[in-house]
Amino acid sequence: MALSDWLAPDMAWAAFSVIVPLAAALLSLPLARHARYIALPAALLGLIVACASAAQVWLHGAVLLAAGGWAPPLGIVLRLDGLAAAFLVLTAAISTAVAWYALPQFAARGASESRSGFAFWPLLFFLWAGLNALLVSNDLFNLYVALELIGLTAVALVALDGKPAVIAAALRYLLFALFGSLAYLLGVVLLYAQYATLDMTLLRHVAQADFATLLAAALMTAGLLAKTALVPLHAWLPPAHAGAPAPASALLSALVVKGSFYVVIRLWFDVLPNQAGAAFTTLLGTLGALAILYGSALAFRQNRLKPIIAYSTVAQLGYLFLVFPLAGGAGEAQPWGAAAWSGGMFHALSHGLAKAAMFLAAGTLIQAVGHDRIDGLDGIARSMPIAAFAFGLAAISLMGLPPSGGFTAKYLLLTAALAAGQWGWAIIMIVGGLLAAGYLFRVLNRFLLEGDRSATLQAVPAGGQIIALLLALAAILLGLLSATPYALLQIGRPDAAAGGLS
Amino acid sequence: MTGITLFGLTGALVIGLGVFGLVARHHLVHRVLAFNLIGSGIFLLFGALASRSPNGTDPVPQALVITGIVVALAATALAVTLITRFAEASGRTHLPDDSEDGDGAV
Amino acid sequence: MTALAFDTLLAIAIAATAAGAVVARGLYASIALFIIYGLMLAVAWVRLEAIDVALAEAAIGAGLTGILLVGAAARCRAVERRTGAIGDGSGERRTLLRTIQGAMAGVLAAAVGAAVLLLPDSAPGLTATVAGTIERSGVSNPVTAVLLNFRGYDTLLESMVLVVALVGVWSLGAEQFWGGRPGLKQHARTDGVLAYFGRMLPLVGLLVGIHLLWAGAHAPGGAFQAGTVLAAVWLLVAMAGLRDAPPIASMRLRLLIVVGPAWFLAVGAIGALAGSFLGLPEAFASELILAIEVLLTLSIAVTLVLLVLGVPRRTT
Amino acid sequence: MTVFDILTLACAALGMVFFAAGTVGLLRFPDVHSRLHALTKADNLGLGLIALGLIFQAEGIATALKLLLVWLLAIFAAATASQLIARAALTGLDDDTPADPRP
Repeated sequence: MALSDWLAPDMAWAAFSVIVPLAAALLSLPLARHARYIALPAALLGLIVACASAAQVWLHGAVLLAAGGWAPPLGIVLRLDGLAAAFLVLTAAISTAVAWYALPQFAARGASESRSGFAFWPLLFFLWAGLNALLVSNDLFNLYVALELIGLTAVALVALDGKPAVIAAALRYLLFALFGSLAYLLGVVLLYAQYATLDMTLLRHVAQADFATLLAAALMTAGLLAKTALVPLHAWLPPAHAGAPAPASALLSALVVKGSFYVVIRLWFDVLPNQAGAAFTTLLGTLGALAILYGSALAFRQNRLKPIIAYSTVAQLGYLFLVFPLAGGAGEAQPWGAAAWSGGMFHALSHGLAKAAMFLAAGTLIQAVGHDRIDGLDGIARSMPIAAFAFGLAAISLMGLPPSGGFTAKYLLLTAALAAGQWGWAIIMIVGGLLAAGYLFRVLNRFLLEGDRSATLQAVPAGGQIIALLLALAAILLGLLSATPYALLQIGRPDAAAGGLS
Repeated sequence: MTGITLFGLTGALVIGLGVFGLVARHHLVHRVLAFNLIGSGIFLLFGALASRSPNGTDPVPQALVITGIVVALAATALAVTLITRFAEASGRTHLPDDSEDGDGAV
Repeated sequence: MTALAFDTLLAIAIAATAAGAVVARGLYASIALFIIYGLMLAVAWVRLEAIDVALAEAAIGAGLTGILLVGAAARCRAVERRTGAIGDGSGERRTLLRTIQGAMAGVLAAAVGAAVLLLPDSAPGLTATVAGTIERSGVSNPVTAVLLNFRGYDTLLESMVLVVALVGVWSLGAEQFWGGRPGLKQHARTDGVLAYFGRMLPLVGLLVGIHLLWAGAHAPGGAFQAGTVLAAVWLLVAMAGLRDAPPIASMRLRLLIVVGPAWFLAVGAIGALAGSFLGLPEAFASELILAIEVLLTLSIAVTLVLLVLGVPRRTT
Repeated sequence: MTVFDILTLACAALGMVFFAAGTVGLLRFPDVHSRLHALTKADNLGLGLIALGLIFQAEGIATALKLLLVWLLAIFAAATASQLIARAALTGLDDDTPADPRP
C-alpha cells in the first residue's frame, strides 16, 4: 500500500487513536512487570497514529466516521478536524514524552511489581485513550463517558503518591470532577429530551434559544468549568497538580484541564454558536481575566517549585477564556474573530508543551535536591544545566516572549483585542505576561545564583532532563514554525470562529 | 398531571436534595451518597422524559442510563476507597478546610 | 386513576427517602434510607416501562452502591472511634448558611422542574428510529441493541471506566500488601447456616445470571445485570468464608478482568481495519453480540467483586 | 368479584398484617438480634401470604410457579442476609445500635 492509501479519507485513524492507547492500557494491566517493553513501543505507535490522523486531515479535510456504521441520531460519529488533529498530536507528544520520562521511575529493571509501578502504566494509557476519545467525539453523551474516563484516571494519578495530604487533594479533585460531570450530564439529558439527538452537528441545526436549551447549556458549561478549574472553581487544582508525581502533573496540567476546555469550545462554537449573549461571553472573559491576575498573584506567594507551576496553570487557563469575548461579535463576520479563536487554541497547545516541560524539568530537579523548596535550588543551573535550560525555555513560552508558541498565541489574541477595540482584555494580557515573568524569574534567579551544588545532589539520569528540554524546544518551535499548525487549525474550523458568537 | 410529569418533577427534586446534601453535609461518605442521589435523580428525570414517547419508552435513554449507573458505581468505588484510605491515614473523615495560599496547601 | 394514585405514593416515597438520606443524623441511617430509595426508584423504573434500567438500578444503584457505602461507613466509624471525632461536627448548625445552601439547591431543582413542565408532553424520541433499524442489529431487545450495537462505542468506553476504577482502587493499597488478597479474611463454620446457604444460593444465582445474560437479546437483561448477579454470588461465597478472594497479583484474575473489554476492543479494531469501526456484520451480529456479552459479563462480574472487596489488605 | 378475588384480598390483607407486625418489631425491639427475629419471621410469612394471594390471580401454572419461586428466593436471601447482619452485630461493626452486645 502506498502512503497515500494509508492516508485515504476512509482510513479509520480517528478510531485507531482511541484503540491503540486502550489496547496498550489493557495489555499493561496483566503485564505490568514488563511495562518497560510495552510502554515505549505502544507510545510510539500512538504517536504515529496521531501524526497519521493529522496528515489525513491535512490532505483531505475534516473526516467523519460513524461508529458501527450507524448514522446519527442513532449512532455515534467520530469527527476528525484540524482542531482535533492538533490536540491529538499534542496529546501524543506529551504522553510519549511522559512515558519515556517515567520509565526509570515506574518500570525499574529487574524489580518485582510495585504498587505505583503497576498502576501508572494502565492509568497513563487510559488517560491518553480518554483524551483522544474526547477529542474525536461528535456526540454529547459519548463525551460524558470520555470525561468520566479522564476524570477517574486523573484522580487516581494524583493519589499515586499515597501521602495523606495528596489523598485529600485527590478527594477534593474527585468531588469537583464528579460535580462537573453530573452538571454536564444533566445538561445533556435536557438537550436530548428536547431534540432527540446527541450529535453535535445535528443539534446545531435544530437548537433554539429557549429556556430548557439555555439551562442545559449553562449547566454543561458550569460543569466543564469546574473541571477546567476556571476561577472561582480552581481550588482543587494547585494541591492536586502539585501533589501528583511529576510525570502525572505534566499530564494533568498540560492535557487534562484542556480536555474539558475543548468541550466548552465545541459546545459554544460548534453546537450553540447563536446563543451566547454578550453578557455570557463577557462573564467568561472576566473570569478568565480574574484567573490570570489571581493565579499569578498566588504563584508569587508560593515558596515551593511545584505549587508555583500549578498556580501558573490556574493563571494560564484564564487566557483561554478570553477567546469568548474576543471572538464574539453580533453574529457577523469579524476580521479578528478567527485570530482570537486561533490564538486561544494556540495558547492551549503551547501552554501544554511548555507546562509539561516545566513539570518534567521540575521533577528531575526535585529528585536531585530531594525536596521542592525554591530556596534549596540556589545555583542548580550549574550542576543540572539541561533541566534548568528546559525550565527557562518553557518559561519564555509561558511569559509569551518571542519566538515561542506562547508569543504567537498572545500576539493573535492581542491583535484581535486591539482590532476589536477591546482594550481591557489587551491590558489584562500584558499585565498577565509581566506577572508570569515576575514569578518565573523569581525561580530562574535562584537557579542562576553562584555556587557549586554538585556535591549535595543525588545522581539523576540525564534522560529526564533531555525529555523536558525536547518538550520546551517544541514549545519554542511552535512559535518559529507557526504557519503549519495555524493552517491545520483552520481545517474544518467552525464558522462561528470567524463569524463570532452571538 | 400525568405520572410522567410526576416522576420528572421527582427527579428534579431529588437532584436538588442531592446538591443540598453535597454542600451541607461534610462527612465524606455523606457527600458520596449525595452524588449518587444527584446522579439517580438525573437518571429518573431522563427516564420520565423518555417515556413521553407515545409507543413505548424510548430505548436510547434507557441504554444511556444503564451506562450512567455503571459509571456512577465506578466513581463511587474509587471515592469510597479514597475516603477510607484518607480516614485511616489521617484520622479524619472530613476534608480539611480550604487553605488557598502558603505552603501548607500540599 | 389507581395508577396515578400509586405513582403519587411512589413519588412521595422516593422524595421522602431521598430527603431522609440527606438529613438523617447517623451515617448508617442515611445509607439505609438511600438503599430503600434505590429500591423505590427501581419500582419507578418499572412504572416507566424500563425493566432493564429497573434491574440495573436495583442491583447496581441500590445494591452494590449500598454495600460500598456501608463498607466505607464502617471503616470511617472505626477511625472516628479511635480518634474520638464523631459525626458531622463542623458547620452543622449554621442556620443562615443552611438557608442559603438550601435556597441554591431549591433554585436548581425549580429550574429543572420548570424545564420539565415546559417541555412538550409528547415526544417520540428515537423509539421509531430504533424500531425501524432493530432487525439489522442482531437482537430484538431494543435496549440491548442500543447498548451493544447502535451505541456500542459508549459501552466499550464504559467497560474501560470500570477497569480504570479498579486500577485506581488497587493503587490506593498499602505497599506492603501489594499483590496480596483484598478484604479481610472471613471465617464461617463449615456446618453453619451461612455456609449452607453460601453453597446453595450461588447455584441459583448462577442460573439467574446466565438466564439474564441469555434473555438480554430479546427480553430485559444483559451483560451488566447478569454481571451484577454473578458478582453478588461471588461476594456471598466470599462473605460466607467458603472461598477466599484471590490475590491481586494472580495472572488468571487479571486476564479475567481484561478479557471482556479486550475482546470488545478487538472486535472494534478488526472492524476498523475492515472499514467500519465497531461494525458488526449483519449476518453474524447476534453471534458477535452474544460473544461480547458473555465475556463482558465475566469481566464485569470479576471487576465489580474486586471493586467491592477493595484494596489488598493481607499477604496470605 | 369471584371467589378467587376474595381469596386474594384475604391473603394479601393477612400478609400486610404480618408485615406491619414485623415493622413494629423492627422499631420497638431493643437490639439487632431481636429486631432481626421479628423482621425475618414476620416478613417471610407476610410475603408468602401475598404471593399466595397473587397465585389466585395467575394466568397459568408458569406464572404461579414463578410467584412461588420469588417467595422461596426471598426466604433464602433473607436468611442469608440476616445471618450476615447478626454476625456483623456480634463483631461490633454496626455501632448505630444502642445496646451492642459485645463479646
